[in-house]
Amino acid sequence: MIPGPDPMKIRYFAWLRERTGTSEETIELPEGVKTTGDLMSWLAARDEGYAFAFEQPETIRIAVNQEHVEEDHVLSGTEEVAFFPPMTGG
Amino acid sequence: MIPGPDPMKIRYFAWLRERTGTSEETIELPEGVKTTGDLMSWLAARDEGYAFAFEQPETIRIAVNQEHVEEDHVLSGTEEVAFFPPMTGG
Amino acid sequence: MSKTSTTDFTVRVQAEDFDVLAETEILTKGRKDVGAIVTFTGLCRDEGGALEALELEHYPGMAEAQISKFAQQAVERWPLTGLTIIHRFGKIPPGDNIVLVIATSPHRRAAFEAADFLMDFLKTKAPFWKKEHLREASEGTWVEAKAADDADAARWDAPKTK
Amino acid sequence: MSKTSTTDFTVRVQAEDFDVLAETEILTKGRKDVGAIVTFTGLCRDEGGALEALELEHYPGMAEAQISKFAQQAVERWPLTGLTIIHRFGKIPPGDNIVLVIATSPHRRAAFEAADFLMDFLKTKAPFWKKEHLREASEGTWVEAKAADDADAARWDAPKTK
Repeated sequence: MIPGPDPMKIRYFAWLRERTGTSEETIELPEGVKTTGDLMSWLAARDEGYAFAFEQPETIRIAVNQEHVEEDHVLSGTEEVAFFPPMTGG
Repeated sequence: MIPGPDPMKIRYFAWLRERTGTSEETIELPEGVKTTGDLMSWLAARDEGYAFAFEQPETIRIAVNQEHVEEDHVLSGTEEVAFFPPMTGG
Repeated sequence: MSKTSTTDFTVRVQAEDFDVLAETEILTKGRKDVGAIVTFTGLCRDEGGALEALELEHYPGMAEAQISKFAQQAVERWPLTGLTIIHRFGKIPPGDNIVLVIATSPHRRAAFEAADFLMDFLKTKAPFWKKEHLREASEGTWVEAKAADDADAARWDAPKTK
Repeated sequence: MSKTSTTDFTVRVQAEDFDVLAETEILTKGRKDVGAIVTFTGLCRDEGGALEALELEHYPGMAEAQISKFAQQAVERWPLTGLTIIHRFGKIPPGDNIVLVIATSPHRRAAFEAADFLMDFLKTKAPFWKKEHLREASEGTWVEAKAADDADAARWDAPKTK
């Protein structure tokens, strides 16, 4: 038996959460999606809210398993990916 | 009547106070003493304790009327002059 | 001293307020090797009366992990005797505390630099987001990141060795 | 705002201890325009158990005047909402407070830089002298000024305009 892809949790914060209407969801990595950049393109194609959230992917920060990564980061083995705007703590 | 020189207070701090054995004294500006540097030379010639206090005049900080000055500062009109080592506050 | 381990630090991400005095005493009580204490407290400003509250969203887990990463860098980079970092989340009214950094050290420059460094990194790299709720607006507005804050954080980059 | 006057500041030179919390509250109570509080507290270290006490001598009158001069420079250079500087004199045992600087501002960099600037100038330009009394020695020793402290103070020199 060929194992299916592992489920991956996606989290959205701040205006990405508001625009997607989602704080977290679990998906199986879709065919053809290799990197965090691919995943943003795939999510943007889902519906209007997601398209709005990801309309400027270059402004979005990404964390994989709670570590900052770039959009060429390869997703295989990822348990949790998060998308959020530039941080404004402190 | 020709007025005499105004009295001037001299203050000594830290090891200058200890070496001169004096925390403050009032003198009349001696003949030939024009600058703070001249005054240090004049004081150094007084006795052994003063000689020890002023043996390295370049390390001594000077204040005139409670403002930092250099050793070429002209003393006329000075009410208070103070000699002390480099400061170590804070 | 042949101590090889670095100083412990405390990191907390919490909704509740913090007590600067109590946190300071934890770092200094009973010790006589602390020459300098620097505390930074960040508070919510009312922006000339316009602001009703700030709402602070965070990424639970990653927030603690990121702050701990910077704290570890700080205790490796400066000779600290203690370090505490507390960052609040939730709705915070003007005048209330948001963030606390306390750095203690035998030496003043180490305490200043460590606290300054941590604040720059909290501003730009810790997963927190501020939303401003104004008195005159029904919708809140997300605060935009400032290029000046990125520039501040870049001050601490070590010269590259390769 | 068309404010032309600079912020008031408090300078005290005293034998008694100070209360960091009470001094901080004086600068923040009832205000909602303070975004950042930086406090620096300088304490007497015991130098690995060797030190019995520090004795701090000062030049009364000039000490207050010099500190006030630097405080005035700080409120002109940075947008502060409050500034308090307290420096103790007399015999101070290990673990006790020596000096306090509190700078408050809408902005964190202003508060950090003002406090840092003031400490550098207190170290090198305010007329205070420290004598160390060691447990094992009958005579005290005057602490020597450090070149590193002069270098720290020189960081704040404005580029010359002529």
